[in-house]
Formats: sequence, C-alpha cells, structure tokens
Amino acid sequence: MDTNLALLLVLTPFLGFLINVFFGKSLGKTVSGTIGTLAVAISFIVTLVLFNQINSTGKGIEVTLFDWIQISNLKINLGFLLDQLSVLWLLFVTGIGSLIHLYSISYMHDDENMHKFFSYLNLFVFFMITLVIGSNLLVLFIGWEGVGLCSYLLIGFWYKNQDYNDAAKKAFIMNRIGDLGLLIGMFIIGSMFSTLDYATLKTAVSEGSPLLSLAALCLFIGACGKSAQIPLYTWLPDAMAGPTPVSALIHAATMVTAGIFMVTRLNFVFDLAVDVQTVIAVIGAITSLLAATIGLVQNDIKKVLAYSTVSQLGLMFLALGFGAYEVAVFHVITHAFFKACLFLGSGSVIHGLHGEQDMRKMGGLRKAMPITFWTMMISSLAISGVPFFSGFFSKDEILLTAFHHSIPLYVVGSIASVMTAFYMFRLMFLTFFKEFRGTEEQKHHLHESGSLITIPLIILAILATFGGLISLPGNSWLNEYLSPLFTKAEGGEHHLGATEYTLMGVAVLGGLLGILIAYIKYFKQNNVPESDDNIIGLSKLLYDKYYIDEIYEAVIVKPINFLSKFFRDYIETGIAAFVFGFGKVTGEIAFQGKKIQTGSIGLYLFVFVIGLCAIVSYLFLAQ
Amino acid sequence: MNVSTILIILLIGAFATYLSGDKLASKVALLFSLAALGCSILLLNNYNAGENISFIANWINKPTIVLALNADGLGIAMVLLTLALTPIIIFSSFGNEYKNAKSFYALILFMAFAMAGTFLAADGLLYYVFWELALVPIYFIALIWGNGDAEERRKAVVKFFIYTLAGSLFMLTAFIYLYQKTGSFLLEKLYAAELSSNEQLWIFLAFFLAYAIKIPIIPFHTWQANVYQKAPTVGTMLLSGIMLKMGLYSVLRWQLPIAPLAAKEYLNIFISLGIAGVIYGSIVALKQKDLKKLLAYSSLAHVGLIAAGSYTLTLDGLRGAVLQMIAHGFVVVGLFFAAEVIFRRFETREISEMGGIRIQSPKFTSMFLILVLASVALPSTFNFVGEFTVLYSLSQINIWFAVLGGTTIILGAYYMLKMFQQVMLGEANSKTFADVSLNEGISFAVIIAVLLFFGFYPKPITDLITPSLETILSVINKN
Amino acid sequence: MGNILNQIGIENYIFLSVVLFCIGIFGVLYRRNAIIVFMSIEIMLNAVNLLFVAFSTYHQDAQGQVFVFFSMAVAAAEVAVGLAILVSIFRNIGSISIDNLKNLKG
Amino acid sequence: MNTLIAITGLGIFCLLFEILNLRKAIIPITIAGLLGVLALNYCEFGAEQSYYNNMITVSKFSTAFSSLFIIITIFLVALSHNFYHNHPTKISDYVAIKVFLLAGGVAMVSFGNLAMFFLGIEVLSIALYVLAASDRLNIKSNEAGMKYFLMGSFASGIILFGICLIYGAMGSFDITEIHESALSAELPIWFPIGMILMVVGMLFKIAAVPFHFWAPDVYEGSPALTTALMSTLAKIVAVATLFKLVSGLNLISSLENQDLLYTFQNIVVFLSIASMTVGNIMALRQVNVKRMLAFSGISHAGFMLMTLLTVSASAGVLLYYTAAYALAGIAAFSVILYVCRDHDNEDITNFHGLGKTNPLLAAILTASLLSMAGIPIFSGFFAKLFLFDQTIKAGFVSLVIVAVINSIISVGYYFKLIIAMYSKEPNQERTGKPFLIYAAAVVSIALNIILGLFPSLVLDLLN
Repeated sequence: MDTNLALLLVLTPFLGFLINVFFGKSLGKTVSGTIGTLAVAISFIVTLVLFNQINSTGKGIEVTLFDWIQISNLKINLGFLLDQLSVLWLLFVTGIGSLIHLYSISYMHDDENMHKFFSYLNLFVFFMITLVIGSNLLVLFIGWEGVGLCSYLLIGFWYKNQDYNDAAKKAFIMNRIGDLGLLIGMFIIGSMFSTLDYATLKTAVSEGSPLLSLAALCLFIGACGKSAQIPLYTWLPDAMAGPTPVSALIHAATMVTAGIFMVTRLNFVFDLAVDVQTVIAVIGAITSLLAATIGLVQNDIKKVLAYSTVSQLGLMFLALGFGAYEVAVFHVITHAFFKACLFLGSGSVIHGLHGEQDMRKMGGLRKAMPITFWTMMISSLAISGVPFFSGFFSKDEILLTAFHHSIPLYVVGSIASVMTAFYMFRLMFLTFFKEFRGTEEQKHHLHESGSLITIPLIILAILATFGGLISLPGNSWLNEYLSPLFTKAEGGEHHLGATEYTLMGVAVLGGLLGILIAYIKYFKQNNVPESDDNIIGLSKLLYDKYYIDEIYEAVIVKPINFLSKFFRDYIETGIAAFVFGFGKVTGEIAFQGKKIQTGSIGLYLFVFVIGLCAIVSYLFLAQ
Repeated sequence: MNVSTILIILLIGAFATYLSGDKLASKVALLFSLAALGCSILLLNNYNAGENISFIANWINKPTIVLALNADGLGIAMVLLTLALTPIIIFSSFGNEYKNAKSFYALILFMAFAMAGTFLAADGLLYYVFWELALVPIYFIALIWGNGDAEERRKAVVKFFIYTLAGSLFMLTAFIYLYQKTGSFLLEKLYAAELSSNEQLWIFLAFFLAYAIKIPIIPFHTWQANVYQKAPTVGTMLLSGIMLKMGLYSVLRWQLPIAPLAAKEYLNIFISLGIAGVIYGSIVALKQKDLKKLLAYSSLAHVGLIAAGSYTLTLDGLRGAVLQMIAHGFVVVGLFFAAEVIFRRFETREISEMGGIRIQSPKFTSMFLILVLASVALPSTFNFVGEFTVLYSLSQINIWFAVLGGTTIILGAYYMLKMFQQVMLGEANSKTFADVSLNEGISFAVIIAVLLFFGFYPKPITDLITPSLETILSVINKN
Repeated sequence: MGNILNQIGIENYIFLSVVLFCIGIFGVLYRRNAIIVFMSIEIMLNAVNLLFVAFSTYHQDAQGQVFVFFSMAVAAAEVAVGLAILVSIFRNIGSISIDNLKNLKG
Repeated sequence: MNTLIAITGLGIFCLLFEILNLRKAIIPITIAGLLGVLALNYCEFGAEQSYYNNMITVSKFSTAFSSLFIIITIFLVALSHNFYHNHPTKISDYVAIKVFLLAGGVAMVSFGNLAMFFLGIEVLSIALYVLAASDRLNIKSNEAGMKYFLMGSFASGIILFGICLIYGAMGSFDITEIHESALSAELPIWFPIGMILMVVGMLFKIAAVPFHFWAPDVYEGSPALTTALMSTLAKIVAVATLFKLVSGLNLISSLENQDLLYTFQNIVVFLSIASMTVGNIMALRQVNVKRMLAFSGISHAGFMLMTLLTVSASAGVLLYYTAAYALAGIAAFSVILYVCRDHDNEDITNFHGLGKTNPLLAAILTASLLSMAGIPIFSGFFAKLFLFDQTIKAGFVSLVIVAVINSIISVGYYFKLIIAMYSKEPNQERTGKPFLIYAAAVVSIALNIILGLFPSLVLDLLN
C-alpha cells in the first residue's frame, strides 16, 4: 500500500513528463498544460493522504524497491523514506508546484514550446520528490542532480539566446562544484559508517571526530551549491534568465531549499560537527547581508527578488548554523509562500508589460492590475517582517536564535532584514505607485492578468498571510510535528520573556524603518534610479555585484581556458614531436646510411676484409 | 555449445560479408553480428545456469600453445559489450555509402571477431594473437575509408599502428619470458608463476607499455586524437567503444594478477597517472575545435578514471572500472554517432561551423543531450554507477585521489555543455538540418535505453562480473 | 718427400701460402683492372692449393691433393663465367675497369 | 642421394628439351619432374644413411631442407614462364641453371665431406653469377653479375682457405671424423681460425653485416626473378648450410673445450644485432622495392643467425623460419614480377593503387609483408616467436629485446608499400591475369598461412 502510494507520488509527475515529451506537441498547449498540472496535483493529493497518515501515526514509512549500487562495504538500495520532514517538504513542493503549473498554463501560452516547458516542470517535480523522499544520500543525489538538470533546461528554455544558455550552463557547473563536495562527503560518511541510509546512519553516528567534521563540511559545500550561498551563489541571479514561473518554483520555493533540506536531514551529523556549524552560521549571515546590499540597487525586478532569495536563504543557514533546524524549516515554508507569490506577481507584471523587467520603466500599475498589486503588497509585508504576517514569525524566530547564540551575527541578520524591507518596498513603490514610465502603447495595453494567473497569486497571498500560524512562538505545532527528527530540542522553544518581546519590537521597528526609508526616497521624493551609466560610487559597486562574477572569471575560468590552450598548443604537440622524433631520427640515420653504400666493389671488399680480420683478431685476443 | 561458437559465427560472417558483394554487405554483416549477439546471450543464460561454456583444444605442442577460451563473468560481460555494440555500429553506418563496402563490413566483423577473441582467450599467446589481429582491420579501415587530407591520415594511422605494435611486442617478450618460467602460456599457470619482485616489475612495465598505449594513459596518448579524427566514424566507434576496452580489460585480466607485487608497490604512481589523464584530458578537451577530437579527449579523461580505478586493486575499483568500461563503451559510441549524424547534414566537424541545430531537430537534440548528460555521469545513467563506484574506491585509497578524480564531474560538465551549447543551441543555423531518420533514431534509442536501464538497475551486470573479479583479487592478494 | 718437410717444417709452408693469400687479397683490393683482379683471386686460390698439397704430405694423406684438383676445376669454371660477364660488360661500356661499376648504390 | 641424382638428371633433361624443341613443354615438365623429386625426397625422409664413402649423408635435416628448396624452386620455375616470355630461346637454359642451382643447394645441406660442401657452394654460386648477369644487354645486370662474381669468388677463396686449415688441423675432410676429433683437447689454433674463415664465407652468402654490401646492389641489378631466387632460395640454402656446418663440425663443443664458446657467442650476437639493425634502418629510405627487400633480407639474416646460439635445439625453428620467410618472399616477388613486368625499375610508385586495380594481388603482397613484419596468424609471426622463445631460453634476453625493437622498425618500411598500394591513386592500369603468377602467389601465401595456423607441421619435423 505504502509502496504504491510512494510510487504513485513519484511517478505521476514522471508520467506527465513522458506524456508531454512524446505527445505534448500533438495534444496542443492547453491539454498538455492541464496534464502537467494534473500530474503534480495528483501527487499533491497523495501527499495530503500520506501527511494525514504520518501526522496521525507519527512514524515514518520506509519503502525499499531494490538494491541499486553494490559497493563492497556498503549496499545502496533504491528506497524511499517518508517521514515528517519529507512529507512536510512534499506538501509545499507539490502544493506550490501545482499552483505554479496552473499559473504557467496561462503565462506560457504564447510560447511555441509550451509542452516542453511543462514536461521539464514535471520532470523537475519528479526529481524534487525523489530528492526529498530518498531513503539514503545517493537517492537524494539522484534528485539533487536531477533538479540541477531541470534548472539547466529551464533557465536555458529560450535557447536561442546564448546569454540565457550561458546562465544555464553556469548554474549547472556551479551546482556541480557543490555536488563534488556532496559526493566527497558521502564517500567519507560511507567509509566511516559503511552506510548511506539515513535511518541506519542516525543510529551509527555517535560522537564527533575530525573526519566527521570534514564530511559535514563537504556536505555543506554541496548545500552551498544548491542553495546559493557564498561562494557559489552567483548562478542564482543569472538564473532569472528562465521564465518567471521557473524562477518562482525552482529558484525561490523549492530547489534552492534542497540544501537546507539536506542539512536538516543530516542534523545528527551536523550537531556533532560544531565547528562546521559555526562556519555555516557565519556564511549564512554574510551571504544574507551581501545579497541584501546588492539587492538594494538592482533595477531589474526579478534580480531584486533573486538577491532577496539569496539573502533569505542566508538567514535560513544562519538558523541551521545554530542547530535550529525547525526554525530554518519554518522560514523555508513561509519564504516559499511569499517569495513564490512575489515572483508570480512580478511575472504577472512582466506579462502585463510584454516582457519589460526594468522597474525604471514601470510605475503606477496599482490601478491597472489591482490583484497583482495587493497580493504582492501582502507578500512584501510578509517578507519585511511586518507583524502577524507569516514572515514576521519565521524571521523573528531566526533572529531570536541568533541573538541567543551570537550577538554579532544577530546584528548582521537584523541589518539584512532591514535592508530587505527597504528594497522590497523600493520595488513596490517603483512598480505600482506614481505615474507609468513606460512607452505609450505599453500603457495602452496595461491590463490585469487572467484568472489562471491571479488565482494562484491569491492563494499564495493568503498562505503568505496566515502561514505563520503553523509555528506560533510559544506553542508551535511545527516543532511538535518535527520533534521526532531531532536528537536534541535546540533553538525554537524560547519561553517568551522580556528580551524576546523587545527583540521582536526591534525587528518590527527595523522592518518599518526600512519601509519608511523606501517610502521617503521613492514615494515622497519620487526619485527614480539613475540609468546604468551614471550610477557612481558605492551604489556602482553594489550595482555591479561587487564584481564577484568578474573576479571568478579572472581567477578561475580564464586560467583554465588558458591552460587548455597551452596544453593543446604546446604540451600535446610537444609529446607528439617526441614520439615522432624516434621515427625522424631513424629516418635520418637511414638517409645518411645510404651514402655508405657507394657501389664501389673496392670499398665493399675492404669492409669485408676488415670484418674478417676483426673477428679473427678478436678470437686471438680472447684466447 | 561453447564460446568458440561466437568466434566461428563472426569469422564466417566476415567471409560471407565479403562474398555477398557491395550491395548486400551491410545487411549480411548486421545479420551475422546480431546472430553472434543472440548466441552470446544464449551462452550467458547457460553460464548463469552453471553450465561450463569454456573451450579448450591443443594447438601447438612445442612451445605449448593451447586454444583456450575461458568464459567467466568478466569475459562474457566484455564479449557482450563487443557484440552489443557491433550491430549498433554497423547499423549506424547504414546512412553512409562506402566504396568497396564488402571489404569494409568484412573488416568490421573480422575486427569484432578478434576483439571478442581477446576478451575470451585464456592462453597468453592466443590472447596476443587476437590482440594483434584486432589491430590490422582497424588499420585498414582508418587508412582506406578515413577522412581528411590523405597524407595527414597516413601519418596518423601509421604512427598509431607502429606505436601500438611497439607496445604489444614488449608484452610478447614478457609472455615468452613467463613461458620460460612456467612452461605454459595458460592463464592459471601464469597466475601461479613464482616471480621475484624485480621480475614482476619488468613484466609489469612491459605489460603497462602495451596497455598504456592502447588505453591510452597519458603520456602515451598522442596517437589517439588524430586517429579518432581521421578514421571514419565507424572506425572511431570501434576504437573508442571496444578496442580501448581491450587494454583496460587486459589490465584486470593479465597485468595485475601476474605482477601483483609491482602493482601494489607502485599503486600510487599508476593511480596518479590515471587521474592526471582525467584532468589533462578534460582541460585539453575544453579548447578543441574539432568535434571528434573533443570527444577523443573526453574519452581520454574517462578511461583515465577507469584505469585509476583498476589500479586501486580493490574490489570496488575493479568493479567500478568494469561498469564504467561498459557504460563508456555505449555512451562514446552514441556521441560519435551524433557527431556523424551532424556530419551527414553539415559536412563539417568544426564546432565553430555548427550551432542552431536544436530549433530544427528536437528529437536529435534530446537524444544528443541525454548522451551528453550520460557522459558527464548524471545520476540515473549507467555512467554514474560506474563513476561513483570508481571514485568511491579511490576515496578509500586516498581522499585526494577522489577529489582530483572527481574534478571530472565539474570539468566534464564544463566542456560537454560548452560543446552542446556551441553545437546545438543558439539562433537557427543557415544550413538546414533534417531531424534524425528512423535508422539513426533506432541506434540512438537502443544506446539510450541501455544507459538508462542499467543506470537504475546495474545489478545483473554487477552480479555477473563480481565473482570473476573476486577470483582475480584473490590471485592478486595470494601472497 | 716427408724428410723435406721435416727439414723445412710445415709452418714455413703455411706462412708462405698465407703471404701469397694476402698478396692475392691486396691485389683484389687495390687493382682496378678486372683481369688483374681475377688473377689476384687466382693467386689466392693457388696459395690455398699449395697449402693443401703441403698438408696432404704432412698428413701422409692423398685427399688433400685430390681436393686441389677439385678447386682447380672449380676455379677454372668460375673464371670462365667471370670472363663471360666481363666480355658483356666490355661490350656495353667499352671498359673493364671495375671503377665504372658504380651505378648501383644508395 | 637419389634426390641429388634425380635433380641433376632433370637439369640435363632440361637442356635436352631445348635440342628436342620442346620449349613449350619445358616449364610444365620441369615442374612435374620437381614434384616427382619432391615425392622421392619425401620417401627418403627419416632414413639416416650415407653414400659414396660418406661424401653425402642423408639425414632428416638434409631431407627436410631439400624438400623446402625443391618447393621454392618449383615456384621459381613456375614464375619463369612469364618472366622469360620475350626471349623464349633461352628459357631452357635459364630453367636448367635453376635446377642445377637447386642441385648445388641440396648438395650443400647434405654434404658429408667438405669437398662436397665446396662443390655444392660453387655450383650454387656459379649458377647465381650467370643468372645475375643473365640480362646481357642491361648494364645494370652486368654490373650486378660482376659485383657478385668478384665478391663471391673472393668469398669462395676465403672458404677454401678455411677448409684447408681445417684439413691441416684434422687431416681429413670427412665431417664425422672431424666431429669426433673436434672434441679432443689441444687442437692447433688453425682449427678455430679455419672454422671462422668458413663461417665468414657463409656469412657473406647469407649477406650478414658487415659482409652484406653486395646484396642491395646485386638484388637491384639482377633480373627480378633472379632477385627472387637470391632472396629466397640462395639465402635459405646458405643459412641452412651455415647451421649444418656449425652443428656438423661440432664447432660449439670444440670451442667449449678451448673455452672460446663465449667469444663465439659474442661474435654471433654482435653480427646478428648488427645485421638486423643495419638492414632495417637502411631499408627505411629505399624507393626501389627490390633493394628494400634486399635490406629486409639482411635483417632477416640477422634473425636467423640467432639460431646459431642454440644449435643443438633450434634446427626445427630454423626450418620453420626459413620456410616462412621464403614462402612470404616468393609471394611478394610474384606480385612484384607482375607489377613491374613492363617497367625498367621496381620503384614503389609502380605499386600505387594496386589495391584498386588488382585487389587480390595487393592482398597477397600485404599478407606477405605482414608475415615478414611478424603479424600473427602469418607464419612470420610464429617464426619470430619460436626464435625468441629459443633465444630467451638460452638466456639472451637483451638480444631478443633488440630484435623486438627491430621488428618495430621493420613495420615502418613494410607499411610504406602497403600504404602505396591502398591509399594512393592508381597511376596506370594493369591488364592481364597471368595464370602462373597468380597461382604461385596464391599457393605460396596459402602455404604461409597454413604454416601459421598449424606450425607443428614443420616445427616438429626436426625435433
């Protein structure tokens, strides 16, 4: 029964993928879109069923299909583990997934390759589910690389544009760097405990050791790749090249949280690697700040959201670093809601403006597209941590945890969230208020998007509003639900004392402050960001993302390519010349040798006699 | 019925193909190769049923040389690889017109015969004979039906022949020396040979020369890229898909068990050579202008990893190596076929002249993409299973080997995707590109099916090869 | 007969014939006229014949002398052929100096 | 013995046919006769006896090699039909000379007395002088003949001197007597010197470095068929005789007594290495195929010399090697004869595109070259294999390694020809399919391959 459920869960999206790949074209856009959506919806329903079951019984379901790879000291089978964590993840993966599918039906309707789009999306969901419910690290790895592949395909969906293809390639390769880390981590763990199964691992891992910390570090590198943390985050902003639903689904809600999932999954390992945890916390904090600062000045609406995603992910890692896994998970969920909503909203805007993404050419859309406006407004409030929106609770939890462990990181985190509030409302003001700054005929075509687009927006907005209820401070259903996963009840459960309330206050104030500044700067003074060429000073530095990409280009990519040229032109030819050398030398000897053969009998006989005498005399000498 | 049947079928097939005339040749060749494949599958069943399918008969009394064909799991696996690829290769050539086709296809079958023999031979000298025989047909295939400037081609091909022959002659010397020691060329006798570590070192090196050139392991790879480029694609497929596996197979079958002490003592050196090949090959591949050359270097990188795996002398290493051999065999044939498909349409192998194919040919694109992903060992493809196992075994020797060897998944992705982007993506190409024909599609489909199936369920192969690998290991560790 | 040998000693015969033989060799090496080269070869052979005879006396055994007849016959046959070749060469290039025979080389 | 008589008789008959105006029939009759002789010889096989107070001793060794010589001669005679078609008046002489030459060869391998040996070698040589110069009006041929004659008779002089010294040392020409007395202690120094002189004379005949200079020139100058004869029949006769000389006169053990064995082995090793290397390297840059094969022959002489290091055991190996080499040579030369019928030279350019115009002949030439290069299933490979096996057994590993390196070099020039045939465009069309040439080529290469598949057939004859 469980097996069938699990298979149904996994295979329906895959089925959708197959159908769309092979028959999508002939089925026509709407049908293929519906099929794609249904496929995901079905697995969402299945998830609900499983969720009820697990929530009631409180223990996970193990499904083993067959053993996959045999290695002498560890046997890896293709199996699934459906427990609280994975099902929770599935809930929003499939849930938001189906919403976004729905959204895409209308959004992608003008694209000739719509069926491809849906097949890729289905494939993505399939891999994402595999990633989540895999019963061991290697099955997770299937999903892990699989989603990477799908993001490659979807970022490069408009493959005629080589820049998009570059972005896609970049994403894949950077993920691969992380994946190598993950692999190495697996190797170490495998050789230490001779298993990669979570269940057995959990019992096997007893006390920390340098090797274990190394493993944890490698795994974290993997997480950095997927979840866009320093130093491997630069692919995510570029990934915005993909269609907006993709950005919403893959690069905001689901895939990028895989890193957090993995760390949470292996919490028992990370708990024992304290030094690594600090690393995680620090990296998370820095990432969130760095990304936030960059987000301050971006003008491409999706870029802003992208950087805010990176920064939010940073916050989550901050929480992970303190072992507050359920807090991180909480933020993952709320973030999934409002960030998905924001992306879809921005998509709706872009849709309305026929592909315009530069906020400097927007403005005053409030009247034109009210639903989009209100949903995005709600989400912005949520992400800015305005009280009683979902983001408020989750972000607050994180900051609380940070405060309890290290003040500096708390400060960093808070600053980041202030900035978040600022640039989110900068976005809102620039986009929806004041006068429209686009072209006339754009203005002429301004309209609210269709229901297929707005419905998901509304649903997500609602979720973004009330999502916080699942883990209210004090009595948190989430923590209860997740508790069986964690060895020690870390973070989370703060009894609400004075400090907590003050901190909340501070956070709220910070958020409001950010909003206020944005209001003054972009509403009252009504100034619009400069055009690219006369941005100067610090903002220029920020606008160009600290030149990180350029640095990577110069430090890594260029040298490798140079090396490649060098090898090709010198080493290769060198070796070849060496090998040919033998032939050349013998040939030369032969050529010279021909001169000895003069054709003169006298010489021949002379050599004859010499040889004879030599032999005879040698005989004598020997005797 | 025993393994000799396969060889006989192939040999008869070669002659039949030659006699069948240019019109029919390709069909006849395909027929016989399929027959051989079927026969080998039957034998596999018998083998799994515990039946003895080895073959032995006296040949030469003094020096004692025996016609011994020993079919253990490993041998059968490699033969299956050979016989599964041969029909695909022949079938893939259906799109092309070859002058004097009868000789062409006869040579292909003859080569398959020789290679299958190499994988089966259990007598050192018989093995050597097959080993050399395999060299002759590919020489002519590359020389006569090859492409590119004739003079260049001659140079490349002759270099290849002399180079490989040079290596194998030293192997022959080693065999004769062993014969003096043991009084027999038979595999088990040679396994039982009592050799001083010094003798072992020399024998090991003699073998290494032969195999390092065949595989090729850097710095013995200079012949590879040129020959791959100059040979007709069918020849390239034979070379990269099967022939280079002869070298890797021989490492497992002959080199390691006969000279284990040397293998153990210099373990690190040889692993490092392999891994150096991985990195070097990947980096050189980045900047190749010619599609076939790029693939050649990528295969240099892959076999480097396989070799490294074999030299770990661990069960995982050996098993991973064999799995990866098979996987690589399929994927590289697929990739070269893709190159051929493009060449049929565009008449060029220059990457710079391609691009914008995807728009015109969705089917081809997806097939090509799957192959590319398989070759970068995406999980759920067969290659991942092999590569993972090999890397794991390397990590057991020294974690840094795993890290350095693992760079293949980064660099591999880099050059393969770069190539894919330049070849397939971008604005529509000025030249029209017809999507894959049915024949081409079938070849691709078969390869992809194999890669994906074993990617999820490699168990059959693993179970097939593991026992024989264990025996080999027991010989290696006997003292 | 034998006593003469005893008086002179076999060594001297050997030396004599070796000297003759070497003279022959040098003749072959340094003379360019084909005829003279032939004659030098004859000298070599005759030196050997002399030694044969000496040995046959030394061993008191006739075989040696018989052998001399063989070698004389053979030498005659050889020279016959040689001269024939020489004649045809002379017809072709009008010279019998072996220095002109250098077309085949390299 | 009967073989020898029969052959001589056959030769005389050939001359008679001329008188009886049976020119047309001469080739078939001679071939038939030779086949008869072959059968006769086969009957003698295994019988150990000696005739004419030990002038001729028939042994397995002699009969085996004689049969080989006869077979080769059959091919040569068959080839002469087309070769001499434009001066039919002389054909009987040519054939007769070949048959006499064969007689000389048979005498050389079955001598029981140094006198017989000397006669044999002279019969062979004189016949060769004639054949080399047989193209009377061609200055090249004359030069070849003259060169070969001068140096040959010079060598005969050396051999004669050697015989003489041995006679002086032993007081007998009978090899069995010499064989026994060779073992006795203090022999006069003349004996080894005499042996060396004879060996050197033979080395000249088999064209081993440094006595090889005549070979390329003579091979190039002589008519192609004569070249074929020299490089196959004459060479293997000489090698076999040398081998018999060394074993028959019990040189090894006699030298052992005077602890000169090591010296002797050094000399042989040196000569064989020198021959292989010089032969192979010099062959690399040759454009004339006959000349190239001359050098390749020199290198093969070097290989065959390796057998002298293991005289006691390697008679069979030598037989096998010579058979493989000669058969490959015959096959190669029959193709060369066909290709160069109406050219005055034998340059590689004549072979361009043979693979397209005459696939069969091209394949045969390829096969024979591969056999010489030592590629498996062709008997050339097994010949080398057995040779190396013997030599390593005797402990000369380094020599074998040099030999291996040489076989690698040799591939270089053999493949030059193959490439010319297959990857160059034909520059002329070649008409006519002369039956006898095709037959000779096919049969000889077939024999070569059969030897490769069943080496024991020949290998075990002399063990």
